[in-house]
Amino acid sequence: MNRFVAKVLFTVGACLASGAPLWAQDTGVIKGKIVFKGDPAAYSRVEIDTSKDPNCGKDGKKIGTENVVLNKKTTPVTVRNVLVSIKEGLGDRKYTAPTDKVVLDQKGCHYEPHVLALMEGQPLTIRNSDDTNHNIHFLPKVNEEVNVTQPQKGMEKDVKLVKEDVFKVKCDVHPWMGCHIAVFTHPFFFVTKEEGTFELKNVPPGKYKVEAWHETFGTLSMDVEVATGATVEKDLTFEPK
Amino acid sequence: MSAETLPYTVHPHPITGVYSGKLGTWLFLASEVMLFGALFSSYVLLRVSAAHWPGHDETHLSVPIGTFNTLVLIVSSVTMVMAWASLKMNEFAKARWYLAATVVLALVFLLVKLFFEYMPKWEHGHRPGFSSFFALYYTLTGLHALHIIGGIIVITYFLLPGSALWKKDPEYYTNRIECTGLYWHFVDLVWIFLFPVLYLM
Amino acid sequence: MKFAAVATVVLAGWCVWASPALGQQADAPSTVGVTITGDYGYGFPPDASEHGHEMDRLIVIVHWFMGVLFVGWGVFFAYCLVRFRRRPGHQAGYDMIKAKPSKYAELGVAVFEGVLLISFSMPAWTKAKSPPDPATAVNIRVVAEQFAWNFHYPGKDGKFGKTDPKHIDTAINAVGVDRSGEGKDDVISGELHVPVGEAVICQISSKDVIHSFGVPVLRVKQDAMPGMRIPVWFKAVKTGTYEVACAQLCGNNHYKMKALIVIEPRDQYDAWLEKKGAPPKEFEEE
Amino acid sequence: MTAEHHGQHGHHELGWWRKYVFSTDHKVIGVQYAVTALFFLFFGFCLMMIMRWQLAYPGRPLPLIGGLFGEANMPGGIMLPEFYNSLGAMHGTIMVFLGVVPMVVGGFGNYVMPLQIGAPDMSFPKLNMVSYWVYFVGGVVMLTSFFVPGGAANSGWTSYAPLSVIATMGQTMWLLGMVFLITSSLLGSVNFIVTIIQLRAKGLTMFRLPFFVWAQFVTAFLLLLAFPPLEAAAVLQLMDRVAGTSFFIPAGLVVSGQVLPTDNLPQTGGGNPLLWQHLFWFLAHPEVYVLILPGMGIVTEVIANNTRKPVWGYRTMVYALVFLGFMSFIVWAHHMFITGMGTTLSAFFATTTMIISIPSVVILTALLITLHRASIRFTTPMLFALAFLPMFAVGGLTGLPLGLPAADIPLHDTYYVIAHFHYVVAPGTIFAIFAGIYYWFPKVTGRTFDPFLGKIHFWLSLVFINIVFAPMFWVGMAGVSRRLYDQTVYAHGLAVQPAVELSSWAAWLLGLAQIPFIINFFMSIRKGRTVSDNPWEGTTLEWVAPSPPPHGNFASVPVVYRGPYEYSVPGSAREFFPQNVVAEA
Repeated sequence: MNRFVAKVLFTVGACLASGAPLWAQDTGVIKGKIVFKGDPAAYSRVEIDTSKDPNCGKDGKKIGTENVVLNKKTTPVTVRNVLVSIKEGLGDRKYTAPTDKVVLDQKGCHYEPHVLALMEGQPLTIRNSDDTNHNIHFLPKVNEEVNVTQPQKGMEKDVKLVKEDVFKVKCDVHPWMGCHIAVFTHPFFFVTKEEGTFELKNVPPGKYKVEAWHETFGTLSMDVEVATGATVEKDLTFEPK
Repeated sequence: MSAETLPYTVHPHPITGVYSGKLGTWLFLASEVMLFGALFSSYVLLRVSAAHWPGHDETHLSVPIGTFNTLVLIVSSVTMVMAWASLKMNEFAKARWYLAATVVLALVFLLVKLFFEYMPKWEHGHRPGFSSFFALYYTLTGLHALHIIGGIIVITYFLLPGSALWKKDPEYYTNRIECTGLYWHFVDLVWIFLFPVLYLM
Repeated sequence: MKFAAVATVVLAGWCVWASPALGQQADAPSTVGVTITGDYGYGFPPDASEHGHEMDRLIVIVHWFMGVLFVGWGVFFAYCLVRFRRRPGHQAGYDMIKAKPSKYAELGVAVFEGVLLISFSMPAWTKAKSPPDPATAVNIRVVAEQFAWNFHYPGKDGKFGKTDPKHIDTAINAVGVDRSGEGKDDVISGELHVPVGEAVICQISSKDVIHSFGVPVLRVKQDAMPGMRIPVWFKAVKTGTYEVACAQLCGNNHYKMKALIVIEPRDQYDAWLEKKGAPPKEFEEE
Repeated sequence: MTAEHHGQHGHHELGWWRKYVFSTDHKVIGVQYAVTALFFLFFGFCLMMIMRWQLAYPGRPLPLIGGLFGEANMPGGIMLPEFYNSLGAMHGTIMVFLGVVPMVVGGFGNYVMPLQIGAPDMSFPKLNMVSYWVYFVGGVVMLTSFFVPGGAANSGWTSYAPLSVIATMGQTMWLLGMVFLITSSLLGSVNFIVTIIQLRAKGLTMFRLPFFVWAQFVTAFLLLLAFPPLEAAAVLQLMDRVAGTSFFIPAGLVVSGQVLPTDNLPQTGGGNPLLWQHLFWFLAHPEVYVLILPGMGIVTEVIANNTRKPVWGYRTMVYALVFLGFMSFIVWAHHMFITGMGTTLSAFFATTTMIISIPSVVILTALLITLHRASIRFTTPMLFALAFLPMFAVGGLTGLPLGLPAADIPLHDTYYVIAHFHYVVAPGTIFAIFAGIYYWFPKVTGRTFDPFLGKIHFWLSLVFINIVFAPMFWVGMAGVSRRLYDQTVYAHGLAVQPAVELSSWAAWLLGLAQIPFIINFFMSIRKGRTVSDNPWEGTTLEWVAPSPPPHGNFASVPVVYRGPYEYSVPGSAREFFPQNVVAEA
């Protein structure tokens, strides 16, 4: 009996996680954008001095600060690299991690992506695409600390993160290099891109608390009710003092 | 070969005038002096280089309890000497009582340290990580406590199973008690230094 | 038994023969677009400092002294091995020879060591340890961290701003200088630029573990002690681009804890400082 | 000492365990020490040979065995810097604390010293057994540390705080291991001193002691008094790592962008990283003499025996030895010249350093002059002993520029330092160890080794070990720091890279050069020709005992009538007088 339930949950989880179409109509979508209210000029990005390591930016590509990245082209101004996820309301549903690899790339002495979200146990690969050495230093709160060197171009390291967590990653060789990794127990998370919008697909019907996290602006949250097949559209606004 | 068949384990060496065990104990104590010496000099260095050193009002170390423990240890030294003396006078039964007394006193010292010093401090959040003072306090007194425990083990051994040696070779047994005594006095001496350094200065 | 000996010799021979096969030269350092000034080899590295030659001279003298002693001993040693080898009809002598020479030799060693210490080492050391008046020198704070060097210049006002860990921004403010007040014009760089021919005082400190500020071409080496700020000073006399190396094991990437030191004429130095001092460029993605 | 002390020949036989494993016989324990130490010496040597690949060919995959070390250490056979640091730290630790010291003190000291003073055993046989097994446990802890997450200790054998305090778990294992090793050495040294003072045979006055015993005596005092401070330091560092104290961590450290959480720092300003260095070097400098003095002792024995004449200036040598031991306690800070030391302090330590070089020169000169008017037998042990002299001379002399503060600034922490102390310890002490092994092999096994293989071993070792270390002087002069995973990232490093490559090849060949020794060792134990009690025609007491000496050592209590090295006494029929032979009128 229990094994049967488990099987069912497993299938459900698998389908949800992979957004299987046959379930799609039984689930809803939460979408919206992350709006910034305030003076964008106060949060302009600046160029980073990489003269420490001449190998950095030898292709002439400059890199800038990323603690706040706004999309000034759009109106209203939206925020990039915001992590939107379902905080509460999923109950004790269990989801299995997708098996496709997530890659944290070190390119031009800069992490890509800047905010990386994945599920517990989902395979994560750290790659060094630079012609210099990097030192990946995870500073997790609950997961195991990772502090490894990749002295050569093309080196890869596989890491498994098994506990729900949001933490900073730093390169000890290039102090300016930093990014964030978020680990979830469920597949309902999204990191905003250039256009600053988010979309959580295949959300089962129900009441949820959705949270938006930004490394500088902190967290916002909103309550959302999802009906079968419906698409809820709701924005979140950061108003830094 | 067993220790008994070696020369000068029991009788003193004609030239050096001591039996091997005693000499060995003295040398061991010399190294102990270096050990605690190093720790005390660390104390001095840290205290000198510290921006602020917690005064007595901040450390809340209880002088009465410290004094009590000091007395306990001093008395235990006396009983230890008495044990050896009565062995010299061939009064084995008496010696055992004195040894027992020493063990009891040592236990009293440890219990007082644990229940009236360590635990309350710990609850107050005065843990090793709280300040350099408490770091030193726990390290020094902890190491000293370990020495006390070692002493208790040795004395208990001679009190119970080891006492069989008395029947085989009383003089040898007496020597061993003497060496244990030397060690025990040293442990007390360390405390005599620790007490003012930690509680009074 | 003999077999083993032969086998060893053969194996050894094979390795020597095979060595060129495996022994291709390692890849050159991947420092792009930078050429390090001066030619380096098996002697001392180039000397770009005013005081360096004193140390070099001392080292050379010591080695002559060592050489003389060693050769002296060696000759006597070899002579004895040949002259006093065991052979038929040769008997070892029992009674001690009166070796006055050895006494003199030992005395000589002692005296010469004294001379080296007092008249060569101590003056150089004292000089290295007594920096000039900061008012008359270029003042730079060198802040080491795993695994990078940060160089903190006081800026136009010649005053360092207050630094505090809480101001640290790993991307643009590695030393955590307070930008309000005296810190606003401070310059933080990953490269060390110094004017040629002027006394430079570097205040060495560390954010985390012990590092060591070693500049071979300047004959300068000073541990960076966390919790301390230790001055070293030098006067560079040759312009060029050289390397700063961490000389104290400081963790995984110790080997790559390297910075460039650029010794340049005053005007270029000022120009560079001006450029660095300018507010950071706005960054726009292309 | 009366007859019943020697009654044990009639004793009932002990069981196998008591006889060979938990034995209290100083000879068995000595052999246990020696074998374990030889294993560790070989192991430490292997670590270094792996490092040499990365040094010679930075970032190139290690051929053949590269895959065996796991993805965490050598992904695709390419060594990672953290693994390189582990290898470096453990090479130093193992060679010093698990290899050389247990070999020269635990091995030779335990086996030979009681024999040379005509004692039936050590003063405290049970304690002796305990110190071996404590050492053994310490060794096991060190080895297991390779398998904990993050690998073995990687902060160098000097374990400088705060790096070691924030290091991976291997460091904790290292500290635990050290506590065991230190305890073992302390127990051992007490035992040695008491034995030498109490158990000397009748007539064996202090100035009739063989020089080797004197060396052991002084060494024991160094261990006894220098090790406790390191034990204290280890305890403090353990507290820092485990109990959240901060003895060695100053206030407000920022490690990889994060302020290091240490509760106490606002209150007291935290600890002092220099405290560790002082405590460490207070041990580690005497430790250097712990490494070399017994070596000198062995060499002196071998030279006296093979020159067939008394050593020159025996008393002078003894005084020099004692002086050396004493001085070694007040030179430690010459390892710390560039930590920001002031003029006065550096002047003091530079002076003491210059002074301490004199007694070494005296001993070396005495040994050289001993060769004068000798009748030198070029036996295998003698070859190693002779090679020791110039090798130790190089090592000692190159200490001078490092001892002069001004010269130390460019040379500090460069390969020059590596070459310097390796010349003292590798062709120095290690050669002395080989000399000792070959010299006392017949005594221990009752059989001879094969002299031909012995000579092959000697010549190959001599050549290759010099090709390993000599180039490092030039690499150091060029300013290349030690402990660099890849020196070619620096212009001055790349320029001298060929020398590094040469060193590596010599190191691997040196490894091969040990094959004849290993074969010789094991084959001679089983097949070697059996020998008399005194194959070298030696005068010291160990040659009076049967080979191998039985339980209790001597058939009859030896009584000593003369000094240790009575060879070629004029106007006498016999060429040598064992110490226990009554002079014929």
